[in-house]
Amino acid sequence: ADDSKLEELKAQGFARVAIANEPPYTAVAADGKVSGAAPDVAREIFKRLGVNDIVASISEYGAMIPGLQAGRFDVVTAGLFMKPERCAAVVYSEPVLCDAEAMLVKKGNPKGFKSYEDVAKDATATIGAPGGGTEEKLALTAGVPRDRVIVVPDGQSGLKMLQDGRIDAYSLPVLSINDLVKKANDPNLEVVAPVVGAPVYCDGAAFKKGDEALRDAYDVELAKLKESGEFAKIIEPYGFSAAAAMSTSRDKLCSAK
Amino acid sequence: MSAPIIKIDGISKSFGTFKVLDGLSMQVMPREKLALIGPSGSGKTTILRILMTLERIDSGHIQIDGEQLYHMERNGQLLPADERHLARMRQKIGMVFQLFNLFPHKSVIDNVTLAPILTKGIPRAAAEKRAMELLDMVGMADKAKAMPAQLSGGQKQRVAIARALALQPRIMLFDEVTSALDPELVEEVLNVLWRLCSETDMTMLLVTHEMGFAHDFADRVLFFDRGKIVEEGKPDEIFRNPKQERTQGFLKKIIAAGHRV
Amino acid sequence: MSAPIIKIDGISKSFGTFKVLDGLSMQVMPREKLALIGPSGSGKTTILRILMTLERIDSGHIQIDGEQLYHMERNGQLLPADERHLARMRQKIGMVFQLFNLFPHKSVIDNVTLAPILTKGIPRAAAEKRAMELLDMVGMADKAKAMPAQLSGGQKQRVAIARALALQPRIMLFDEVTSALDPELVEEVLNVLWRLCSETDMTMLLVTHEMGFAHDFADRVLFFDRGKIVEEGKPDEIFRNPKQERTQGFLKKIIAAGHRV
Amino acid sequence: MTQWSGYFGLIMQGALVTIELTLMGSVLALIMAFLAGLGRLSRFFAIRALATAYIEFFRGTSIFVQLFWAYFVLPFIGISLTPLQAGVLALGLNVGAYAAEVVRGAIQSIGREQYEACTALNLGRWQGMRHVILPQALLVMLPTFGNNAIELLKATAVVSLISLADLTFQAQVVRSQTGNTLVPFTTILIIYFVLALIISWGVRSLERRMARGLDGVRV
Amino acid sequence: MEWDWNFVWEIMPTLIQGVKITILATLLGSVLAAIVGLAIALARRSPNKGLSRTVGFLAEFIRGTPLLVQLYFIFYVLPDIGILLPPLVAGVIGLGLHYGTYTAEVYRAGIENVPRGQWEAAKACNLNARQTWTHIIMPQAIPPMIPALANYFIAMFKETPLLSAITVLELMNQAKSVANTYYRYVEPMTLVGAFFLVISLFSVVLLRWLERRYGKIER
Ligand SMILES: Nc1ncnc2c1ncn2[C@@H]1O[C@H](COP(=O)(O)OP(=O)(O)OP(=O)(O)O)[C@@H](O)[C@H]1O
Ligand SMILES: Nc1ncnc2c1ncn2[C@@H]1O[C@H](COP(=O)(O)OP(=O)(O)OP(=O)(O)O)[C@@H](O)[C@H]1O
Ligand SMILES: [Mg+2]
Ligand SMILES: [Mg+2]
Repeated sequence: ADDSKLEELKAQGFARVAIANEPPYTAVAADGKVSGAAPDVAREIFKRLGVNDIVASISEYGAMIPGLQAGRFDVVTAGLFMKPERCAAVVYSEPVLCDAEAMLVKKGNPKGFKSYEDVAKDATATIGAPGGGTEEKLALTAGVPRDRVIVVPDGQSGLKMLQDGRIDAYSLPVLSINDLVKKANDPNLEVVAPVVGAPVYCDGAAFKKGDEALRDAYDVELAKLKESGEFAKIIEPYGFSAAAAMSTSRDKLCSAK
Repeated sequence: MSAPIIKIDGISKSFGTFKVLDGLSMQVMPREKLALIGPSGSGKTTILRILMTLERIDSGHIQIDGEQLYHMERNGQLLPADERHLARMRQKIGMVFQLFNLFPHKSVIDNVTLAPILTKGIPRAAAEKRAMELLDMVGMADKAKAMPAQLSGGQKQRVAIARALALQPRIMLFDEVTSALDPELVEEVLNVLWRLCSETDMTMLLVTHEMGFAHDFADRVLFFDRGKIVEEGKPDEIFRNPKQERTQGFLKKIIAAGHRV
Repeated sequence: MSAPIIKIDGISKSFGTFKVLDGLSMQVMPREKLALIGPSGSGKTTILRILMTLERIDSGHIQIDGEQLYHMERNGQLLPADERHLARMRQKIGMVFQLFNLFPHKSVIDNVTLAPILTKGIPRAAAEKRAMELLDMVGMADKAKAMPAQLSGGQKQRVAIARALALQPRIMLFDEVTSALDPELVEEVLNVLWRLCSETDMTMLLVTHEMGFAHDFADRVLFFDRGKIVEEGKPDEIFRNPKQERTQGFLKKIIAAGHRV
Repeated sequence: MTQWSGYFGLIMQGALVTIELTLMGSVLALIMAFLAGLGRLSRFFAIRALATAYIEFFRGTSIFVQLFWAYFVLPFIGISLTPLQAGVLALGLNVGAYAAEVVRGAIQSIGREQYEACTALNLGRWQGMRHVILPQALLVMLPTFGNNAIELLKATAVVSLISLADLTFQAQVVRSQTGNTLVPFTTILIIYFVLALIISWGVRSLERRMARGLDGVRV
Repeated sequence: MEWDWNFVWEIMPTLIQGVKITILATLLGSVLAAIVGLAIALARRSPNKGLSRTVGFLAEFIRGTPLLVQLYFIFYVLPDIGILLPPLVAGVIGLGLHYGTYTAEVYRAGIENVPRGQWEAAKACNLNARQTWTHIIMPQAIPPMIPALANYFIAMFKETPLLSAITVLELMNQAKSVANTYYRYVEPMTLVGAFFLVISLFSVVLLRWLERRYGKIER
């Protein structure tokens, strides 16, 4: 019964993939075609597994794991970083995209933020982060009270809120922040990267519990891809480092405290 | 002498705590033309509505044409009538309302043919032929295609009469069929009633405030007050020589208010 | 002989393309009781509404008590009346409506006192005393605390009359004040009108279908048709011996419809 | 900024999804409205209770909760719907509950005298309903149905929250891809408004056609 | 996925935080909608054609487009022209404006439902415009409006989850946040649904009472 999921996907001809609306992890071209580092890797691996195509649907971070559990997607490839709680909720492939955390602040970093703890210490400071994302949890664990962690629906909203002075910092992975800043083209912004004390995270393709066989097959192809150097060719144009992904492993990330 | 076509036996009817009819009995003979008069609120409309099964009675019995109206016999027992029994009894009775109650979304001819087609399964062509005859009789043949909204009150009422006649009931009930009309339009409808009255052998019950018409039209007049028959008799007796004080008072008021008797 | 209290001079009034009044002229003397009769749609209501300033006129002039109603003089020029001028003129005129138009959220006595208190600044106590006299006159003193919804049609109409009288207008307009009432209730209101007519020296204009009443009540009767005065004269002349064919036809129809003349 | 035309295409795709949702949702809502509206007038207690429960439940819980439920919770009891199905289901059932009250109100607004005329003409219950009451009630319902359809159109924006690529969702995508907020949002506001205008225009002309003859000139 | 009561109790305090914001937003939104509606209704009655047409068009536009998109607009676009509103304020303004276009209709209908005869009787009694409004029209127009207004306020209450899109931590947002933290959707969403249902059922009772108390004026 273990291989049945892959057979199912093959028969169906495509895999349903959840992605986030967050460049450069994912990108939607003007013609509506989905690209970006995560879907590109997934597309390649599924092709090698004999599943010709992926059908990507954009989803909120918070909705990804429930959606996976509810059988809405076959896999999440969205920059959903591996963390012990998540490893308990889903089954991950080996690491794919790695990134450190960054904070977007006003020019000159007026409040001098270096870490989430700095935000916690300043009683008037607010920080924006995606709901259900890693950054929200990091901020909360660092001691920022709930009412100063603003749940922001997406990157553009976060950027806008920072520009408008509604929040003092907006936190996302480094590459996401860089992409935002590039598009915004606003000289009054500054990136703090990486955030001190925040670990480097890697995401992996996340599968539903019970789909371990599919995950194992995925890992095999992912390893081949990494070895052949094609992996780097796919992700590096987006700014990600292949070396970082290859220097760590799922076991390490999932057992990190 | 033949048997009465309507036989009302000690019926009572209350609305909430208000007793409208209290043990009323009366009989109507086939082909009789009966006028019901009396002050407002005396229960005239209620009687017609009960005969049309628009209201239930609380107690008593009604026989139409020898059959129980609100009861039916099953294995020798008298049970409350079910909808099927009522529907069958209703075939014998037609009613024309004070406010016409035409179907506003149907043309004149469709108003007249709807019930025959649906309830008697008469083919449309035959139903329309018959409807045109009836509309002709009430002087409305040229308006067959008109919608009710395009008619005057008197015209509407004449269509309503044709509609009720289309089902060929043995008994026709008319409830103040002229009182919602402008004085000038009343005449149209009264003319139709005159013809009907002289040309058919239907039994007719007519509630009216038109004392002059009641006088000339009716074989017998019933004067009602508070759900009771106070006086009854030939029109001449009632209008020229009322015996009861209540009747005298009523007629005097009506005259004072400008109505001709 | 004194000057007319109402002087209507060639007024015209259209609704859309439909001309209701076309160059109508007429005069009313102080203390005169005038009955306006005529078929439905002939413009009777419209005249009263124009006098009450509920409709504007398109052209012509109206003088009330020697003063222009719809115009006012400023530095020798005749300008269209402004709201202040109209309000002042309205003090001379009261109107009773066919459908009573009582204020449903106010008790009977409040209906009567509202306008005197608000528009004339009469203290409440004095206003209520006077209101009770008026209600007594119309036989409604015992219902002073009732709400309009608790009254019968005839009672409502009597309150409406008291309300109009409370402002002590010099001219009273009555628009078919009995036609919305049941025949038996008509009497109540006609009785009040009789008293009013004999006891006050107000000028009264009355639109009515009660020919008998118009006959006995009016000093003069105007017969209208299509916005024109077809015939006018003493009640006896008009009702017993109408000269115009149109008047004859109208009266015949009314009689046929069961109304006494 | 040469890509605007491409992104505009994306928004038009979203508009198609929105129209699709509105149409299918309206059909479902219409069916539910008549089922539940007539159900509430039924002679049978069980049917009345069922219809009332449906109406109160779907009017009572917010459309959001219904949507999230249809999308995230139903799969746990074995019913897995595509986002489109979940959207149509939630919108249709929700708006249907409101429209059911419109159906009931319209039927009840037809005067008692029309029912009595039916009885006097010996029409059966269903015959009277079918030929006399409903045709008149339909005209009463129509304007409110138009408003309901516009409510439904507006509610489709909510489905963007369950990742259905409707107008609002596509505007969000365009916004994060281009970094521009004003243009995509203004565009979709106008598109929504035009769609709403089309609905109300359609309903009005339907109404005019149906009302023909009902208030003709008195001759 | 099973229902977990322990989890329910654990998240209850957080959800109650959200309930408070939800109720606050509804109350403030209702007050604003009542005022905005009156302003729109009066502007539309204005003899100044320019004013009444412009306001009429704007109201139509707001009513024809989704509240969600309007909220995005108020929150993310207005700052570009220097209007920076805190999330809750932006939300309340969105709700107030949107529902103001509905309450305007209620006011209009309420005023128009006072029979023409009442205006005429007031004139025949020689009351001036202000006296007519305060003593005759308003006392008759307002009571029947109350149930209709309450109806819209309840509808608004059910739309407050939209405020989550502009970072207001109302009930729905709290529930999502909880769900995201624990990766459990069933309990929080069901609780939110139950909460809305309970309040709605109460409000139905309240509405029926209001309708009985104020719905009809006896004439
Ligand atoms: N559905 C009802 N509910 C309560 N009371 C009613 C109802 N129908 C009639 N009544 C009351 O019953 C009494 C008799 O009414 P009915 O209509 O039979 O009188 P009527 O003789 O026809 O009077 P009218 O000449 O005014 O038509 C009246 O007092 C009336 O108020
Ligand atoms: N507001 C209005 N708009 C259009 N037409 C009107 C309006 N008011 C009155 N009319 C028309 O003006 C004509 C005269 O109306 P008016 O009410 O003065 O007649 P009337 O003599 O009082 O008739 P009735 O005896 O039926 O009351 C009628 O044809 C009527 O349809
Ligand atoms: Mg009656
Ligand atoms: Mg008139």
